[in-house]
Amino acid sequence: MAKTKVLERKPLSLAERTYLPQIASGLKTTLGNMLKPNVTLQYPEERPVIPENYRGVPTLVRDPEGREKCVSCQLCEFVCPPKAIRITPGEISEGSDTEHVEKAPEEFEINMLRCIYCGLCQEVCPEEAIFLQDIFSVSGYSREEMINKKDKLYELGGTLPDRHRKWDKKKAAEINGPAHH
Amino acid sequence: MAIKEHRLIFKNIDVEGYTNDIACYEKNGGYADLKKAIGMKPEEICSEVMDSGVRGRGGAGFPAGMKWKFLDRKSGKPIYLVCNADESEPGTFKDRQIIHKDPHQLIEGMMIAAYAIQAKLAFIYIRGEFFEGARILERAIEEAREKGYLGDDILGSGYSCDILIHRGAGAYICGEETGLIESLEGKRPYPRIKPPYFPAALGLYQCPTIVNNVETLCDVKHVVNMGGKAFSEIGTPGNTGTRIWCVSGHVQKPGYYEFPCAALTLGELIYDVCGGLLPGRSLKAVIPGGSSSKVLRADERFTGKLKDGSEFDWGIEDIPMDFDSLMAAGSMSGSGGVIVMDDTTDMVEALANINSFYAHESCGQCTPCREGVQWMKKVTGRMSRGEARMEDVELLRSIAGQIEGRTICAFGEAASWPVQSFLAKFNDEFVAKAKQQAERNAGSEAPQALETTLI
Amino acid sequence: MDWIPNFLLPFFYAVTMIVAVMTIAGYSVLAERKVSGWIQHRVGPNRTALPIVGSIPIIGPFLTKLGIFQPLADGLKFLFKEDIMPGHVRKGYYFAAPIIALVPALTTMVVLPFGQYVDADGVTQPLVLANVDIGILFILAVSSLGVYGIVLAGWSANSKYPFLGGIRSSAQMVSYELAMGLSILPVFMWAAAPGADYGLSLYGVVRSQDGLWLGIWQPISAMIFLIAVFAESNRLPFDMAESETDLVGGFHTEYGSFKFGLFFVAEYAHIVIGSAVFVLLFMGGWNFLPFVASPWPDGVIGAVLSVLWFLFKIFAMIFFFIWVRWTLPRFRYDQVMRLGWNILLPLAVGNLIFNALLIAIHDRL
Amino acid sequence: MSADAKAETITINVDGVDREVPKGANLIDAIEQLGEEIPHYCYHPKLSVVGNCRMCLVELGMPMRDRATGEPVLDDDGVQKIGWMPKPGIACSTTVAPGMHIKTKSQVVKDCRNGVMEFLLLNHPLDCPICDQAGECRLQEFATDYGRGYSRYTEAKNVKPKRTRIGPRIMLDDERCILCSRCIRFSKEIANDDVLGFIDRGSYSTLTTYPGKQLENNYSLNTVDICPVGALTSTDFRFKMRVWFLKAVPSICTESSVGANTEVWSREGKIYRITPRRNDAVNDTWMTDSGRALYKQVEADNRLRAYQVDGKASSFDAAIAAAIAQMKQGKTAVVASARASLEEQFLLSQMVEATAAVRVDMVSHYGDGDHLLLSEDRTPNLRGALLTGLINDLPDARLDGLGKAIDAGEVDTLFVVHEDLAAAGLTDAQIAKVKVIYAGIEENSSSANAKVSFPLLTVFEKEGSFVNQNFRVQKFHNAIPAPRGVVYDLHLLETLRAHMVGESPTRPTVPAVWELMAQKITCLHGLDFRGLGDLGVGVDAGRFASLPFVESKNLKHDPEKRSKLGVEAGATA
Repeated sequence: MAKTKVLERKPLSLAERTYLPQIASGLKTTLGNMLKPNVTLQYPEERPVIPENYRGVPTLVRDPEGREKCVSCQLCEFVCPPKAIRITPGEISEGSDTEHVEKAPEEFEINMLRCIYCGLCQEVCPEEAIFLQDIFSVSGYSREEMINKKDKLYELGGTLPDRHRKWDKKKAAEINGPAHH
Repeated sequence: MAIKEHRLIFKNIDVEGYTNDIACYEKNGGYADLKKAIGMKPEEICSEVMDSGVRGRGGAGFPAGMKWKFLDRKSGKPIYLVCNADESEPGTFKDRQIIHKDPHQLIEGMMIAAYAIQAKLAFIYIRGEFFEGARILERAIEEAREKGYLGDDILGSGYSCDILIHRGAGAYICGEETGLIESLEGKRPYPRIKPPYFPAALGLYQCPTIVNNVETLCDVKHVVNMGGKAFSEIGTPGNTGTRIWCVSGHVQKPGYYEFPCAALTLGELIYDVCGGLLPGRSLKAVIPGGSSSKVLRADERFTGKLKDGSEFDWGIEDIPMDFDSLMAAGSMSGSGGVIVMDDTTDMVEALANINSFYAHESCGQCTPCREGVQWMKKVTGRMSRGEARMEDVELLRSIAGQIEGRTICAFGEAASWPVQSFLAKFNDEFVAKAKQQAERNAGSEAPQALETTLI
Repeated sequence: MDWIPNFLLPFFYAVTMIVAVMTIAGYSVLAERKVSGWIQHRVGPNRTALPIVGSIPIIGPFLTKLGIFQPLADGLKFLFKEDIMPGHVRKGYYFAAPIIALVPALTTMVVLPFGQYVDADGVTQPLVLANVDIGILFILAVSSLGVYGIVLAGWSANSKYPFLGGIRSSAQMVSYELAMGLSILPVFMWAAAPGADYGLSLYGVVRSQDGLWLGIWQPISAMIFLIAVFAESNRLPFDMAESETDLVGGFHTEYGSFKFGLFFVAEYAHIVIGSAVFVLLFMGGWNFLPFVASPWPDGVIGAVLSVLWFLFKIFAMIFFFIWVRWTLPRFRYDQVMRLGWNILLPLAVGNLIFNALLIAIHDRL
Repeated sequence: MSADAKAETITINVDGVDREVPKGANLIDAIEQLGEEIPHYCYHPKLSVVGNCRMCLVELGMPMRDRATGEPVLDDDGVQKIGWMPKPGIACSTTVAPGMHIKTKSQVVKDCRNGVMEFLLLNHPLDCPICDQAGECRLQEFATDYGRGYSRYTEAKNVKPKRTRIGPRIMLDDERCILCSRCIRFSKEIANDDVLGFIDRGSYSTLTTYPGKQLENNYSLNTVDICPVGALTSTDFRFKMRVWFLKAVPSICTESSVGANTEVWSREGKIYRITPRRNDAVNDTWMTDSGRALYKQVEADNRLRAYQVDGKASSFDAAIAAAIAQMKQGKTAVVASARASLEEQFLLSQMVEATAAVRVDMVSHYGDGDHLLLSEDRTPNLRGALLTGLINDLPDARLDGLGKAIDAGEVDTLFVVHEDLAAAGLTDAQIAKVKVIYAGIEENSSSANAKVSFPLLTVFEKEGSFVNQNFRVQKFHNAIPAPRGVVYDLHLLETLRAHMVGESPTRPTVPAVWELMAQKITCLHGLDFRGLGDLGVGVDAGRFASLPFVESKNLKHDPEKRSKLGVEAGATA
């Protein structure tokens, strides 16, 4: 049984029972607050400082050479809790510059009406192609408009530095040929 | 030269005026033993060989008589004899001498063995690089066939057997019994899994097959010549007959020397027979049985118990040169290729050299050898290029441990034993090198460990 | 041709008055939003700009920042929003309710004096549409009609939350009406002493506060009246009728667009009228300061100054309304009832008796 | 598993626990039957053993016996000592032996697996994001179990050819290949098309085809299935969808009377691929490439999608009414199909009764067999038609008999299921002479001339069962939803039957039809739909033994044994 301890309440004094002094002090507090400076931002003109690792709108990024990084592995589609991502995988045709990557999304859609900004897609992406960046306001006049297509996603995402350059290494190895013996 | 060579197989070799044609061979008593053998029952020859205790000269040292005994004679399938002349172990060059200088001795030995096991057909699987050897053998076989020593109805006995020469395409792994058989069948020389593919039961074309080394087969001729009992009296019990030691490396007089087993110690071989090291040099290490055997360090003591119960305490120069003593010292006599290294040798470079040989020769069939040996080569190669990291020594040890005993054939051991023994015996040298290089490369763009994560 | 002063002029005055009150109501909405913002460290409306005025350099942006044009925009919005009518409401009452809510609020201003004019003869005249002698009774009577609008709105909406809001509102109105009425009796007992020119006239009350303000002389009455005005105008901490945390939107849950706007305006009109009455009764009306003679000169200028001063006091009261809103939390309903019946009513009665005794003693002396 | 194999079990000791395993089984298979798994790559139950991946290393031991006397060697506690082999051995080349002891969880075994795993991953590219195998990749699976989580390998990985087209349907990525040689062995041993092999040596070993040849036999896609990694991928399925989105539904291949067991992989009503399902009595683990492409009929251009009356789209009810009105005029002949399921054929036979049909015909579809998994009879259910009594003899390729009957005016109305009348030998004049009611999947000459057309469903859109060349009844399931507005075939047939006899139609389910069938068809006594199981049940078909079936000997079918069919069927049940 839970132990209970009854606390004796201090009886209120007459002045306290009228509540008037309290009201007065409350009024003082609010008035004091009124005279303090504002904390708000004038939003469209003033922009908040977005912290790093902020989880804004998910976007697709390109590598420093402007190539698309996504290889449409569909892991984000798989992991996405609200099923906001929809990918149609496609093949990079032979003879293209990025032929050795083989795979790229034909269609890539993120439904911003469904997205919950959880960031799992970014976390799961093996190619570091999808990032939740600093865009925090999205709006549109129709549902269709709220579905970000591949072009839009790349436009929003821009280019991010790439530490790994995995595919460059691969290409270099292919050009230099097998290091036989 | 304090110790006299006892030449049995090499009796005529290097003798002035001795040529490799059949006339010369017959003049020196050649094919008499074949005639004698034809007069015997096959089982008698087998038991003579058993009595002689002759052990395989190819590397493993397995008693030849025992091997013949395992032969599956009841299957009704034809029996094949294969001579393994794919001599490719670094440091070994004895079979080539026999083939070049006394091919008929081999042919005679082979015919005796074929008769003993009642083989339908005999093959000589000769290393691809031995162009000349193959030519000589072909001529010799032709000569022998003309004389009726092989082919149909040998010497009127009613037994027929022919010898075919098969030239390998040049791969170390073809020296492995089952790999050799696969190659002989015309496939890639991928060693077979044992069980179930023991050659004595399921060998060439899934028929019972005996694969013997060139030297072993020559020994068979001498067993028949002198009788198994007499043969077994050469050397010590369990280590019978003579052995040809192919000494290479930093000695004054490298070459091949034939001695009875245990007739001399390693020290005597190096200093007395081969004239010692170059002036001003001291002994650092010896690989006593081809590159795949474990290295012996010059300044270590070898102690332990022999099979007969006697204890021993040897320096490197005291090790008797025979199968069991070298085994007891932690190495093996292998194919008899003694590689001597003096104090100018960089052990890291030496190991890198050995590793690149094995990486080049791995057949690629089973995973540990295919990937592991290549990796070891890359690590030691990096160390010798001056890009070592501190963890490389441990890494090498770990890789070798992951290969040993987990492969289809003995190649895994052959490749991992040198690494393990080099690291065990010269750990300080490896660690010092790694440390020195790691410190020098610190801060530079040297490859970092754990850079890549999987998936 | 006496229809001009008899008919047209009062009409003109009335329209002016309505425009003034409505404008003040509208701008008190802005004031509410602005002051709310300041108290919460925010800015408040500062975006709405008029096409031409807004683009005047310096002044335009300044006004825009003040949100001056915001009430206009709000009003337009209310006007032009789609007028949605839920299907389940009782239509006639539903339409009538907002009107009934607004009309009393506007009607009361008829008797509100808002300044004085000393004419050339030195005769002081009140500035008022109808200078009736029973001004305060008129106000008490008419302004309590406003509750019908709310009750009707709650009932006609045919939906449980509005209904609860309406019921609450009516109970609350009844509870505080008593204390309110009782609280101002002492004021008039003092102000309309026997022999005074005006009985229950608001002008008379103001006149009587030439020196001493009744708020100082009758603090208990002032306090009870103030609380009652809060309760009557459904302002926090007494906005039980709306109470969006427990009743969604209270009586106007089902209302939208202009009908809602009417309720909105009515509420602020109530605040304006309430403030005006309080200023008249307890804060000396357009008198300058307690114990200080009004410095208004004679003539039109003096009249304007008195009106402005009166307006200033009203604005101060409106500010006070807003200030209280962000200071005190909403009462629980039982607390509202307890305060009304158990505290304010006995207090008002006690105050009345006390003052009656005091007057009796004063008169004997 | 046959009954006598079940009887013969031996006891082996796995990780200290005695377990019963079938005698003569491979150790990996035996352990798998115990519900555990020894990881392996190169081993495949239907291929020869090479033991090259070294993933299945386990510790092996036998109870010790004295060499000389043969007496068991006992330890101090009187328990027979176990002679553990000094080195771990591969389970795949080991056959279970009585008393055998194995350790699958010891530290040594774990070390072995970790080591092999690390080696396998050394030169394996980080292609998982673009690799079609991801999700069903043995390398991924065992890497999570035995992998290190990071790589100690800092050197450059081997570079080998990628994206090599080694056949019309196969793409090869050599970097991913772990050289298990399953594909080589399959091509050689099963498909008899020895075109694959390794070139180069050691770590540089590369899988390739024989110069100038391609892996183009009709079984090439099986190499994709058995490839434990993503080295071999199907060009048809390549990059289409990740496997973890796909739902696999057991089905039966309709390509021929072999009736290969399959799995149909779909996502959101779209089929992406068909793979074989193991059934040792039918197809082992293989199927034909051509059978895998059959899903394309679902979205084929010539698919019949709507009910039609006189060539105009109409509602189901209207089409039924038109068909009934036509059939009630009498002299109806039925052209049944061996492509319909057993249940549909049964309901069709009921309908034949109800309409008092003048005659029932069927058309045969024969082609060349490949003596493996493509039989001469290209219909999946000819034997079903025999079982249900729709036909009593093997059909001809042409409807000559029907043609004569039409010429003689014996037939007014033709109810055709699936078949193309023109292709089956009826002349235009003959077709014009009768009113055709067509039910089928495709538009063809029958539908073009039909008075009423009913769209039918593909095998992927319904459930039911087929009877294969060995009289094995096998069921298939609904993989994807039927096209909008199209009713199940059974429902259509039942509605027609009921309207003919004036009953009110029910909506028959497959199990309900089976209840009826089991009563009416002797061969099916005692069976129900659920009881067929995933692998099907052989039925006694002795009374059809004398019919000259066209199938020649193939993987699991031997016409010589036909007389013994009944016995065999009993055993496999």
